[in-house]
Amino acid sequence: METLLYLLRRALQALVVILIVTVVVFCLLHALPGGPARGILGPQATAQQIAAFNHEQGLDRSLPVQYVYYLRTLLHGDLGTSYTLNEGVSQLIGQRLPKTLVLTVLSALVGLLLAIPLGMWQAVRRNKPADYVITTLSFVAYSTPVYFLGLILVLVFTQTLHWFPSQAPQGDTLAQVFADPVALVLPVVTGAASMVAVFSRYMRAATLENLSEDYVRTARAGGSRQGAILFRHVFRNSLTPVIAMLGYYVPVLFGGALVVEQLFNYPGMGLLFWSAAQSSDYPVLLGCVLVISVATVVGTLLADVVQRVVDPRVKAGRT
Amino acid sequence: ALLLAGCSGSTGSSSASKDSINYALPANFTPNWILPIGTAAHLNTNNSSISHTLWEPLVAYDGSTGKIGWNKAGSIATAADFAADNKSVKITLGDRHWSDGKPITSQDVKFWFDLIKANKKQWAGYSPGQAPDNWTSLKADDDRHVTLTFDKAYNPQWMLANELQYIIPLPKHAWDQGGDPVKTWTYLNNAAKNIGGYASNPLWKTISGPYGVKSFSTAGKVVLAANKKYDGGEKPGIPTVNLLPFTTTDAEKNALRSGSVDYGYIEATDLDQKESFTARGYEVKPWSGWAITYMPYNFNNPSMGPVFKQLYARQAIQRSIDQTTIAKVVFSGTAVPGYGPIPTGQASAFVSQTQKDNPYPFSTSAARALLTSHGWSEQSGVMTCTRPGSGASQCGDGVAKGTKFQMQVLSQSGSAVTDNMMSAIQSSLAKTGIKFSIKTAPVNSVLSQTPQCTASQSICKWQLSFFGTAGSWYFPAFPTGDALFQSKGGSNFGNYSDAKVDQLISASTTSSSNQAIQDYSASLAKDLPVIWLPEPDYQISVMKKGLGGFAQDSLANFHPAQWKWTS
Amino acid sequence: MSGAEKDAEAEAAAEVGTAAETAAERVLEVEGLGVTFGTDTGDVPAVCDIALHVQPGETLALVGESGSGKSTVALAALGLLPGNARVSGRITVGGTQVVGTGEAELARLRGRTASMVFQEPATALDPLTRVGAQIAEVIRNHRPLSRAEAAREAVELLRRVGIPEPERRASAFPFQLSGGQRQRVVIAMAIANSPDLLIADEPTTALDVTVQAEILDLLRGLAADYGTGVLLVTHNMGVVADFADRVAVMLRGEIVETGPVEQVLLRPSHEYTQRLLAAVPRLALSGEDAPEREGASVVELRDVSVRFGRGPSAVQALDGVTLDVRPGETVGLVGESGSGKSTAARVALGLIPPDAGTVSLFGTDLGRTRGRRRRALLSGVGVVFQDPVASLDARMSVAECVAEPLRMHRRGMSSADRRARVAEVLELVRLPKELAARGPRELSGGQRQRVSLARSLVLEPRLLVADEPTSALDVSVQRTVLEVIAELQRELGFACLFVSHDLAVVQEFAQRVVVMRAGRVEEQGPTMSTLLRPRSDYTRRLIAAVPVPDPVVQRRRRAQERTEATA
Amino acid sequence: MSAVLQSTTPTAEPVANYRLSLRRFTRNKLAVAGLVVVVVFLLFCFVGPLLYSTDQTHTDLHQVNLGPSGAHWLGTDAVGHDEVGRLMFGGQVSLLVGLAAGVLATVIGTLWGATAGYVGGWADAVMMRVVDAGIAIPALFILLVVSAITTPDTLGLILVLGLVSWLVPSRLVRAETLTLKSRDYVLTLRATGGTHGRAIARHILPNSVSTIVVAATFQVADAILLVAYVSYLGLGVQPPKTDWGGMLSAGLTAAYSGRWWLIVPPGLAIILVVCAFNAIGDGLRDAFDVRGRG
Ligand SMILES: Nc1ncnc2c1ncn2[C@@H]1O[C@H](COP(=O)(O)OP(=O)(O)OP(=O)(O)O)[C@@H](O)[C@H]1O
Ligand SMILES: Nc1ncnc2c1ncn2[C@@H]1O[C@H](COP(=O)(O)OP(=O)(O)OP(=O)(O)O)[C@@H](O)[C@H]1O
Ligand SMILES: [Mg+2]
Ligand SMILES: [Mg+2]
Repeated sequence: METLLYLLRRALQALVVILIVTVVVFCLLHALPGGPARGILGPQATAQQIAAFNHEQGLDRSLPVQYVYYLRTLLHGDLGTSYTLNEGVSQLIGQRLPKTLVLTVLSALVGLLLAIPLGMWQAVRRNKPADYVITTLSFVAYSTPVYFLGLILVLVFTQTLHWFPSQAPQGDTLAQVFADPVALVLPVVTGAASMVAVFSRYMRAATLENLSEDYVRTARAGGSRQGAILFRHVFRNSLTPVIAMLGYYVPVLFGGALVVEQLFNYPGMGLLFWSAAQSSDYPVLLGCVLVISVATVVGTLLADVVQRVVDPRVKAGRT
Repeated sequence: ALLLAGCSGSTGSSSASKDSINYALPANFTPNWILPIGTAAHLNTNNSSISHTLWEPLVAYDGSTGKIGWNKAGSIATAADFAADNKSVKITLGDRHWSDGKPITSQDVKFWFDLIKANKKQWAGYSPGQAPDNWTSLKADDDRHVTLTFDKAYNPQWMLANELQYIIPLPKHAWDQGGDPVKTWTYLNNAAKNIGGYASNPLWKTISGPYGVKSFSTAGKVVLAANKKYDGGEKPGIPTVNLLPFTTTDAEKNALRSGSVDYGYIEATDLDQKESFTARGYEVKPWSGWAITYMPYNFNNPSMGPVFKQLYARQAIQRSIDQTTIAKVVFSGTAVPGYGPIPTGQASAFVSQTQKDNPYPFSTSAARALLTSHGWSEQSGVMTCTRPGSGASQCGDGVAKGTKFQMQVLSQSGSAVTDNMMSAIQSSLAKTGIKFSIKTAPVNSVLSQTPQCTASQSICKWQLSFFGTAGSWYFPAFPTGDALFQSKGGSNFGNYSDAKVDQLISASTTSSSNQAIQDYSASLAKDLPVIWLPEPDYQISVMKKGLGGFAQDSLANFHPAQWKWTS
Repeated sequence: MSGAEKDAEAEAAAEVGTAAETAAERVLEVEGLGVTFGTDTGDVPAVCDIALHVQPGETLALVGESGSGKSTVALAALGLLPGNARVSGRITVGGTQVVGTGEAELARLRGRTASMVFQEPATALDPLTRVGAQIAEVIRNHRPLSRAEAAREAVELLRRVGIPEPERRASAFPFQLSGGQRQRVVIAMAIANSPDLLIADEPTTALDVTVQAEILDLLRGLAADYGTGVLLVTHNMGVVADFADRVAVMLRGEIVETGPVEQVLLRPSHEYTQRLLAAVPRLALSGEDAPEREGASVVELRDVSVRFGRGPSAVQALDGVTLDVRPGETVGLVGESGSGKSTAARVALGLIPPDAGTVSLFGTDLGRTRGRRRRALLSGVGVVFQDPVASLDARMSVAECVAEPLRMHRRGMSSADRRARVAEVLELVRLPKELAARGPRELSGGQRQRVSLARSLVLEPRLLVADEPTSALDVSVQRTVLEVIAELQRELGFACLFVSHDLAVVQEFAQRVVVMRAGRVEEQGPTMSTLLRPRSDYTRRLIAAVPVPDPVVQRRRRAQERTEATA
Repeated sequence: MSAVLQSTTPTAEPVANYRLSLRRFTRNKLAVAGLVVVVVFLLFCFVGPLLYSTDQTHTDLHQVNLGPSGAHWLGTDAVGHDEVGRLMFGGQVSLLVGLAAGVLATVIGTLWGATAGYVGGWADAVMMRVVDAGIAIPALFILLVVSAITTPDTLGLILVLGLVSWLVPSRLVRAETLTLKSRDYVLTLRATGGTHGRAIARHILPNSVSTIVVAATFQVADAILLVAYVSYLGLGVQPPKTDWGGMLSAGLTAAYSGRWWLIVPPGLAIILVVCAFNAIGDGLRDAFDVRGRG
């Protein structure tokens, strides 16, 4: 009951956030000079064609009317139709999002699976050479622009060593994508690099903090070995703050996906977003922003919920 | 080695067997339309290339034979006989059949004609006053002959090249919805909005061209399979054609390097790696386009419009641009200097000697002299009008005292070559004393931000616009300037207006001699309605050795049926 | 390890010889122990040349001033000192040398041969692991039991330490238990493997007296039943008297006196021990009520209710509390932990707005005054909060902290005057002048609390709200400080709301006492009559639980209680 | 791209003794190295051009794509700019924009977060929903729109980057303020008649300084990275100006032509400087953090 109420309240907040997002995005889009018609119809288009286009897309109506109209269709689950791609935005996102999710979820998983043990290990070996080396490496991984890192990986592993193909799996369905795990390696590694850097730092800090907690001393006084203490106690206690950060990392993951998709010829949502921006395809742009926002909001919400599950204190409101 | 084999299998390996070919579509383009009729948003070059391989045009007037002309092998018509008064044409259809075995008849031509007449506003090719407005009627003389009548006499070459080329016989027996062209149009367009149905919908199975759709993924990969029932002159050379989409040119180049593309492209900046591609079994073949490249002036811009209106000022700008060096260095030789409104990448009978000779050769000192002799003097690096007035040695009408010669271009983003060219132009203009600032935006955004406007509109702040990374303007076969440079022309973004030019343009479409268009070429080469810039190749193609037997169509269409594995 | 095995081991040890025999008899043997902490600011020698021992079944109490090194000795015994500690000397636990032994071997020792109970029950347990599992972990660290067996045994241990419904509580998380229950869990962990030695570092300071008594009973039972030797660190002489067989007194890192409990507590030989004992507040057994004070209430709470949180997890911290403080009078607010004492004090200060009821300060309704008037009103208030660490801004020096109220309310004061006033007040609370320039972090807990007190007195308040102002002080310093407050009060005549859980202190310093329980006022009235003749059971229990620092009296009292309980 | 290497928990009690913090900072080798790197790059970019002067406003199409030589230590780029000079010139923009945008983001974030945290209640809820919405809108989108509306000159870039990256610091500062405002010393001040202004000025701001300073260094690192990213997407500063990100992404086209001097120097510059700021931030956090003793 309590949990339900909490979820309701959080969901309501999330709705408010998403509403703010739609208003801001809508206003920003329509603040763009020129309107999309000429860009989409090309230099050869005539004035008549432009007028027809604007009328057909409702762009000749006033902004609030358009917004209300947009919200109404949104409530019906309809995100509109792309100006350029001859498809509904929902279909487009339906095709592209799973591919991006494969990439981001895999990157996040790989990133976390590496970052968590690395961070803990660093904390245990604090200020030893190993700690310095990993810290330096994670700074470098974080500081390398994704596109630069991707290029280096492509140069080394596809053009010189020929270990991996230069393109991500080209299949349309997820089954096809997963059928080619070798091709997924480079894109996932590229996406995971900064994730490893960031989260190993988080984990290191959290572990250090927990190692100085009293309960560690209690466990030691009870005869528990260092390893057991780390895995039974410190690990779980350090994980909660890291989980809390994951939700806020969603937009970053999507941002990274854009570059990875470009580099590895993997047409996912990031790319859809980018090309929609390039071609002033408002409905697609709005749809993508909406999806990313919802993903972020849901991500933070999930992170909260997971935290409640992992950490019983949160539920009782005593942290 | 095992691993390697696994990898290349995954990326769609190059066609080792000669039964198929992998063709790289332009970066960031996904095919999404096959219906030969539709709106401008749908019928871009690449979509219509695909659609033309499914439904053969009546008159294929293009550059696929090596020079621009009528490719009869790829056309359904075998002859087009103009009446002596040039007011009508009688077209003869070949003995051809739809893939379902039914003959292609004059009714199928009329079907297209009626559809376009009734729905011209939505049609991609429509421009008021031109086809189908200037076609008064189409009459089916018999099953194999139609007569098309015009509202007045036209230059037959122009009519063939720029208007008749639109006509595509469509399978009336399969597509017609009870004889109502409006309903039929809507029905067909709605059906075409379902990309998923392109490979399965029976509508799209009745074709006249060399290929049919085998699969058409929403992510952009298209597989074409040879049409076994094709009875035209352009027999498909390769049974399966894979059209591959790429997110970026970099991704495409990586695919080329790994050999998974048979027919792709690189950028001008990559030409110094030509050897590495030839070493991998490729040939590098520039694909020149039938296009001109330029930067329109906004003559209605409140601050710089009056300056742009001065011919001497335009001359000074033009003389500050070193097209030869830019073409050689920035474009690595993949562009030719352009001095007027007629493409010069290909030899043609349309270009005037004046344009070829470049009336305004590069010289920043000459440019400076032009300005200083017209009342400008340099103040802290920027030319400033010190002698306003309309006299011969004054700045000219509407140019206020103290006006600084500084202008901004809104330039297409995403191309290193374009960026470098703009930097070079900026640098040489600065030497003349003209401040040139650059703002970049995606090409669509450039186009929507640099529309025709009047001085009082807020959108009229743009001064110069550039959207020509791959050429600003692709002409149909006959390079008239009606949309570009005619007063009120639909794509005359900067509102250039000159009565004499207007006259020359309409003469070029109606007179049957080439003199009119040459005059037009000379006149605009001298009057500088825009800043002329080097004309880049459409693309620098990279093809597997052994692929050949065809010419790259300078109208920027591709014709898969002509591709052959020769070895 | 079973009891039989243990016996075998003891026998084996006994066979070695007499020297080993004494070692085996002594579960803890410390000789020449020295510990130095390396810190940023240099080395801190914490203890030096300590020698002590504990025999089976015996309890050794370690007492002494705060910071004298008691905890350091306790931690050193189990090798649990933090990484920056350097240890010298010899520590033998159950025959094993501790100093210089590796973690792995120490882990075998800890929790089986010797175990430890820590002071702070709130943080001593892993917040995310169920308490049953934490106990089971200790069991399984040393005995080859299955998960289920260990869990069953954990429940048994919880029952033994007196936790009601142990089956259910075993699956509770630490935060779901009260402080006392948590401490019992820690004890359960400590006795899980029936250790020979139990080290308890202030096991009851965080608990209120009633819980404290129960925990001590529990430990006593263990020592009696299993022959466990106990090293008890505490500052509470009552506990020592109640519980210890022998006492060691520490001062500045050294042991200044050891001996049997009767000897040390009743006939102390060292000067420090004498001073310490003299300062211990004792509950008087007779006395007169102070006369009722006249005058309007300085602060008055009427039917105040405060609720924290919403929904089912809400806490009713105050429930219809009514109390007042008159000029010149000290009202003692007592009650068990969590009964709402601090909350009441905060409501009186206007820091927590009551959900129901009214608060008036100096006759004005605090809820209705705002801005300057409110500030003026509040300038007559001095505050000392419970937590000395959180009460001072670590960024300010002691002098700045104390001067802050002057800066706020005596704007006109010259800085020289201000300095003089600060020095004067520091002197009052017996803080040396040198401390003025230090930061709060560089002070001991007791010193910090006195800085807080100085700050509250600097403006000569009309009301002093002091929430446990002496909780971190040794009894000797506590006495000094409390006498200062009493003296100032006589001089300045301010009213004082004095929150404390120490009934003896309240009895000595307050004229009236308010007893709180679970957010309600259980009873209130003049100090002596209330505490000597309590009307409610609750108050009676509180008083009964206060231990007396006299082993003889304390033993008699306990015997009396037992007979009462059985009767 | 606006991720941060920031601790999830704000730094705890600040230390009064700055010398102590300095000592602890200098003990962190990476942080000291970071500081040295930053200083070296600042000198290189802002003092370097005085010693090694090159023409960065005019192109020279006759000197393009030259390899390193005595005349051009790191060769020339595709329009004939000397690469060393370009590195200095681009570094000025990258460093300036990074520093200014980082500081701007921190200032906005601090004000917003401190206000929300201190005022609390409704204002806090509303302000934090705005932050949530801000985090949920992809920064890329805002960058695209803004760059379409105005020309991103240096100042514009600073403003835009500052405006998209103040969210994380604002959350940090709010959390900090929330704990600080319920500290007993703030309560004491209020219970004895202190004003809100005094509480903020004397206690809350000084005590969140470590959080803010640490946030600022990470923010600067992020901003430099963001400038590079923005340039890669073609939204960066326009010629003749450039920045490291622009140089790098322009250079990437030459990756297969073996012209490493167009890629490695700007790439290394970005990585080194961003690493350096991260290391400094890390060092500062250790220096301010009292738990990090020993
Ligand atoms: N980790 C540490 N680093 C530096 N100094 C320390 C450390 N732990 C304790 N000390 C110092 O060692 C001395 C002894 O501390 P210890 O905790 O043993 O005192 P204590 O007798 O238990 O005091 P209390 O009664 O206040 O608990 C103190 O001066 C303390 O400041
Ligand atoms: N801010 C708060 N939010 C929620 N609950 C609170 C808060 N402050 C106090 N409480 C709860 O209110 C009750 C009364 O707390 P209060 O601090 O007044 O107790 P106390 O008598 O001072 O105890 P102690 O002797 O331990 O200091 C407790 O149950 C406590 O947990
Ligand atoms: Mg202690
Ligand atoms: Mg309290």
